[in-house]
Amino acid sequence: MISFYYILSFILVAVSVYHFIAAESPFKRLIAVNILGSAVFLFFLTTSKNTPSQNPDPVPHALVLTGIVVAVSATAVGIALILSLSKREKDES
Amino acid sequence: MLLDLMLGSLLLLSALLSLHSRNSLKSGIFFVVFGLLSGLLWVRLEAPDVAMVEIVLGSAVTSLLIFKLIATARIKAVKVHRIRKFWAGVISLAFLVYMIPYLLTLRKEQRIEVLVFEKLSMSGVESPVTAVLLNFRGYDTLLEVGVITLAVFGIIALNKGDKVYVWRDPLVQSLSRWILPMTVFFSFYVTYLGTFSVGGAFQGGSLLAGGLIFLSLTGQDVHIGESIKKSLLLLSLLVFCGVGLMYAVTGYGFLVYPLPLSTISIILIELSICLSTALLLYTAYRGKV
Amino acid sequence: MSLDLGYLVAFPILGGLLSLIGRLRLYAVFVFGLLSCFLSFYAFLLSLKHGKPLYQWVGGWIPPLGIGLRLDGLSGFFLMFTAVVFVGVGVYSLGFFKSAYKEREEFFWFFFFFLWAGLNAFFLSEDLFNLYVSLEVLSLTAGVLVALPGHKKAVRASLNYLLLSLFASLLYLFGVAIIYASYGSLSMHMLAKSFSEGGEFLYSLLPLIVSLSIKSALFPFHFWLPPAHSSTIAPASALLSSLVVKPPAYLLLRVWIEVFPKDKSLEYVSWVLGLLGALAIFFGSYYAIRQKTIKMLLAYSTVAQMGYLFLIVPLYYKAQYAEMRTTVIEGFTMQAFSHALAKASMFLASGNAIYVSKRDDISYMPGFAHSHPFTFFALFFSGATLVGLPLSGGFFAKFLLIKASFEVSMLFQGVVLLLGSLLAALYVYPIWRESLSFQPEKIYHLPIPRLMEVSAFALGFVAFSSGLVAGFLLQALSGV
Amino acid sequence: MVLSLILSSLIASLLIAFFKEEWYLPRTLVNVVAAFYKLFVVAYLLWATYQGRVFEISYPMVPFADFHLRIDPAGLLFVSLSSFLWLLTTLYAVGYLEGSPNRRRFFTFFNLAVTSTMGIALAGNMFTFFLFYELLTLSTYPLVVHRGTQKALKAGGVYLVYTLLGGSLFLLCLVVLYTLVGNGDFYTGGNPKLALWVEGQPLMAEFLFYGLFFSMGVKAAIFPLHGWLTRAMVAPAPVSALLHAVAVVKAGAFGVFRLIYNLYGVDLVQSMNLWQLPAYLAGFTLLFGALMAVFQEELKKRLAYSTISHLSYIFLGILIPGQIATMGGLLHLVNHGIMKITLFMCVGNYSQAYGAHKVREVAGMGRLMPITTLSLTLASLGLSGIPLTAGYLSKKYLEEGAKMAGVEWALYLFYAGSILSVLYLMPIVFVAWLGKSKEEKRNFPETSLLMVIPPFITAFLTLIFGVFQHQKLNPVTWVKLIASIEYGP
Repeated sequence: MISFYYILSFILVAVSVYHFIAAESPFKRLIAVNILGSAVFLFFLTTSKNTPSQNPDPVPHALVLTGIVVAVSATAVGIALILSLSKREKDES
Repeated sequence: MLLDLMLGSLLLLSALLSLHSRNSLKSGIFFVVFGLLSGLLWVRLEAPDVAMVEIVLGSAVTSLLIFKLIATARIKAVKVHRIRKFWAGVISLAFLVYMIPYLLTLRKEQRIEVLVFEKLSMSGVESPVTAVLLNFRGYDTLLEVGVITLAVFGIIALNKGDKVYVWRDPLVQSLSRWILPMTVFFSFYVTYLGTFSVGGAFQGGSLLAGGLIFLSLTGQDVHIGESIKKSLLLLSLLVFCGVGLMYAVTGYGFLVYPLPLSTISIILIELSICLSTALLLYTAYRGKV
Repeated sequence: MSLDLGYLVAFPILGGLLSLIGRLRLYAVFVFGLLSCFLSFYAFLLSLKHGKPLYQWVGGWIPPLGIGLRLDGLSGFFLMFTAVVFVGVGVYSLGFFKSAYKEREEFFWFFFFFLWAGLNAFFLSEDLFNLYVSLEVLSLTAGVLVALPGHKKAVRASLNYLLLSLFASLLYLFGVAIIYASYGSLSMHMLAKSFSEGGEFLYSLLPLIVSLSIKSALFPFHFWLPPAHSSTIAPASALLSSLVVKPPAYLLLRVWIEVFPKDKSLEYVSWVLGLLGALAIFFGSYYAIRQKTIKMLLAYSTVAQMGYLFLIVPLYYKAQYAEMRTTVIEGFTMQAFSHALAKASMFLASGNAIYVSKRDDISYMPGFAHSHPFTFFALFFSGATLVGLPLSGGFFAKFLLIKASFEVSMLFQGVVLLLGSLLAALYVYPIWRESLSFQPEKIYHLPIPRLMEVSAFALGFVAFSSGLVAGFLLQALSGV
Repeated sequence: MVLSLILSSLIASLLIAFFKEEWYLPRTLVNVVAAFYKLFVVAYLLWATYQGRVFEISYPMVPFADFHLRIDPAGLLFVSLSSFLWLLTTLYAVGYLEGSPNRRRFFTFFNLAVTSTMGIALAGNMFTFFLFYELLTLSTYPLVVHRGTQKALKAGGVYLVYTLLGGSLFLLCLVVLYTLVGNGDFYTGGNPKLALWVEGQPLMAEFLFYGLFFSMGVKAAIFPLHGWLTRAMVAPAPVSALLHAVAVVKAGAFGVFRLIYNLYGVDLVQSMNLWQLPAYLAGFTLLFGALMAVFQEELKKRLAYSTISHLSYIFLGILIPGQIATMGGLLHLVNHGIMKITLFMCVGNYSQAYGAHKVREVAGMGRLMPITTLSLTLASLGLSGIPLTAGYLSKKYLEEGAKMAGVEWALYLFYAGSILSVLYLMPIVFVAWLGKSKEEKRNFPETSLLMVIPPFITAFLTLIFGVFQHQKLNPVTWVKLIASIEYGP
């Protein structure tokens, strides 16, 4: 199961890398970045299961929690930038 | 195992659909689905705290922001050249090839978890995740709170004088009267829950933010003065830094909570994070103070 | 003598928070600016005196559980010159916002202090995940600073930068996750013990290195830099171009010399980076020479100058002997230091040029030598530093690096370094020429606010004359 | 003591940078006080060094090389020459630039250039030498383009191209020196570590020598590298006078002296025959410069080519083995400096007072500006090597040295050079005295006194040094001391 999740996360990383490079709009690029984030978090959380003991390792949980909050903050700024850009473009035309 | 497979393939499918669809709205909807599915997946991976954050923050708040974007901005798509697509494909495939041998190296590793459970009693809280988040790696969280504050003030600086989107529906209007008190109560409960079980400040704060955003959709606003709002936005960082510095000045060291005071310090910080996060996310949504 | 390293992060943050309160703004800027500067210098002197690295476990938890902060000569040096640049740019901004972009001052100081906190956190941290959070602080702050003028060009540059930077951050996190999965620790000094030849850490190499290259605008990932650094206001450009690109290269040096074991595949990787660095020097300089506007020129020059920091990566691998290693570290640090100061000074002086002439073209550059001697001196000294003429710090950097590369018979590096400084002369020359040229229509007698002139001059002058005290400064690095 | 030589002009430079443009008096005061102070220190050092005292100062700058300043007789020779001429040129410049803009910038960089010259003279190792050598490039660039005209900017660009390329070559050689040899200190009689290394790597040593020679040659304007000097004549007269006749070009010549006598050592240079190729080149430059000078209409260009030619005298003196030749070379370094600065100042006076830039435009100047023309005449006679002048003395030593070393061709070149000197200098003198001009004679003084007196003093010195050959205060004494040290008693 662990390897399945690892493979899944690698595929998700690959997909989002592809779409980040070949995105047709900043919006898509933003989504690709978010999916990349989820893929990395998936990898991280899977490692927390990969221990000999019963309990999963809580450290990756805390790290991913931090990661999600950071990613959401950055996404919010990205969205604000896209909004502001489209407003500037609208003002011009 | 079957469940894992299904969940995994659905996750991948939603990601692909979200990335492939030309329509922004579709793409946004599939992204929300992706967020919810990944939340489920985190539960499956025995990470309920993360799942909670993912659902309330990662999918709920993000999707609100994304839908606001889709509703207000015209997203221009440019044609992507074939060569670019080709190279993108080559790069991502190369990455996959590079990572395949990694799967052969997997072995179960003894890690920090033993240490975490060993020291849990000295952290002042009972939930291991909260212990890591606010005590063992509290410094990370301080910077993380810094990141949210930073992001929100960045948004404010960028969008001076944006219009606020209003949802005028009588049902929504009357619902909002019930929802807000409930979310206030619930969010503080979740925050408190974080000290010994699943829950925490970010989850609580995001919940409260959801309530506030709902309120804002009905055309209302939180009626407190701008300066108070501003100071509430900064509250968590001020409290976090203040507590850290207090112990540094008194000789314990930066963010070193002496044992008898650790619980109260953590709860104080958690409450302030909950309040500020709520207001910060709400402000991020509105785009102004 | 002791110092809680947490102060170095907490005080700038507090300064940033208090600067948002309108009435307190100037007091907050003065008090916390001076305090942070004092702390950085104190930390530098401490590292100088102590010689060995000083570790602090934040929260009292020893790694792998907690997060370690490390103050040694290298991080002390970086803290020190970060503070110098911040003070210079801060003084400049006090004058700048009196004359232009008044409405932006409200938030500028907030980001100013957060950038400082982020840099301090980055240079001190020895925990890979904590470095990720610091990187995010940096990229968000930088993103907002790019968009600060609010016009379309700036917003677009900021958006492109931010997305790419987020992408790179997540790649970095992916690399960190791979390391954590196999070694169960995030602390660099612990990882140094557990990394072994051919270990799993090699899988983290690709994401880590790509991510760091994107963040420090290594060729061919440099395309985001020129628009981002050239479209914003002068003090923000100065901070971004002089400081924000440095941390990734710093981390690469750290990881390479302190954590990575000897491994054949690392040697290949180091050569790839070295070649890319050489290409960055050539292409960056080439594009800088071809630019028509001064800010774009300076931005491309940053690409070229960052190339030096990657050109020498093969030396990290070769630097087997302790003495050689010190030389490489010294050259690296001197280059980062003198480029930071000189580039900040150049950008500030270019802000002065735009202030008087309202134009950005090099051919319309005011004849500062005939009207504003201090701005001219700033351009002159910082230009000489970029070229690497003695006595500047840039000269010492190049000298040390050329010497180091000749010692391990890597003639390629040495020759590229030499050519690079000649190319730098080619793009600095038009700036000198235009500011010295006497054409009545290009001489403006509009007085520039004194703070704006003096800060630009001071940074350039310090960058140039730092060579005189190079011996003293470099002492700090002997214990790394 | 050592530091105060450097600091006196450095502090003056920094102070003036902060003075306002209008502060005429404080600026002049700082300039003059610093120059006098330096001269005073030099006088003391001359006395003390003659007594055999050694002054040095060093501190580690980089792990493998110190910042090392040291006073030895050779360095002191260059120091005294440039600090004496600095005082005169400063006075001259105050008069010359009166009322013109940007004097603050001018004196800042002027004093910085003098500081670098001092550093070059006092450097105790190649590393320190290089630092100041490049600083000299940097500080003279703004002086060359001082006026900011298109022509000046173009000349400045050419100057930078030459000096930066030379500087890169120098840097490369320096790295080789410090990497392979590991030591670039100057010793009397040559660096022993280098001598050891040369035995193992004779070919590399040869390349290093030529590399260093050519990187010095750029500043000393030796044949294929002379292009910048004639163009740099667009600079204001004091700059041409002090820097392009004395400080910069002689820094190159002095560097070659250090290279041969204190780094490689005379014996090594002789045994490896390293001196021959540079000597041929210098010989060619001697003839080439003199021939070119004859055909120049513009006064400053003619003087510039003359400088190129006369630097080769110095080079030949330094390169040709033998005590007497060395003495001749060093003596010419001093004498040529004194005479050439006189000529430049006089030419500057002509152009300042009557706008005369070309040879035929100086017609009648003997009547209009008698003192200036008298100074010009004395210096011209000196440069042509007429007996009873300083120029005669140094040429005498040079010729004797060439004869003793058996370098016949150099001897003939010296003769040819003297004849050509007469050919390109005397027309100026004749035209000035005998030509007729329509200009009205002005009242005495001819122009600002500050501009008349300095060239007169130097012209007078030309005569004094020539007549009183055996006085203790004659540079000959000092040059003998240097030669006896370098060659051993």
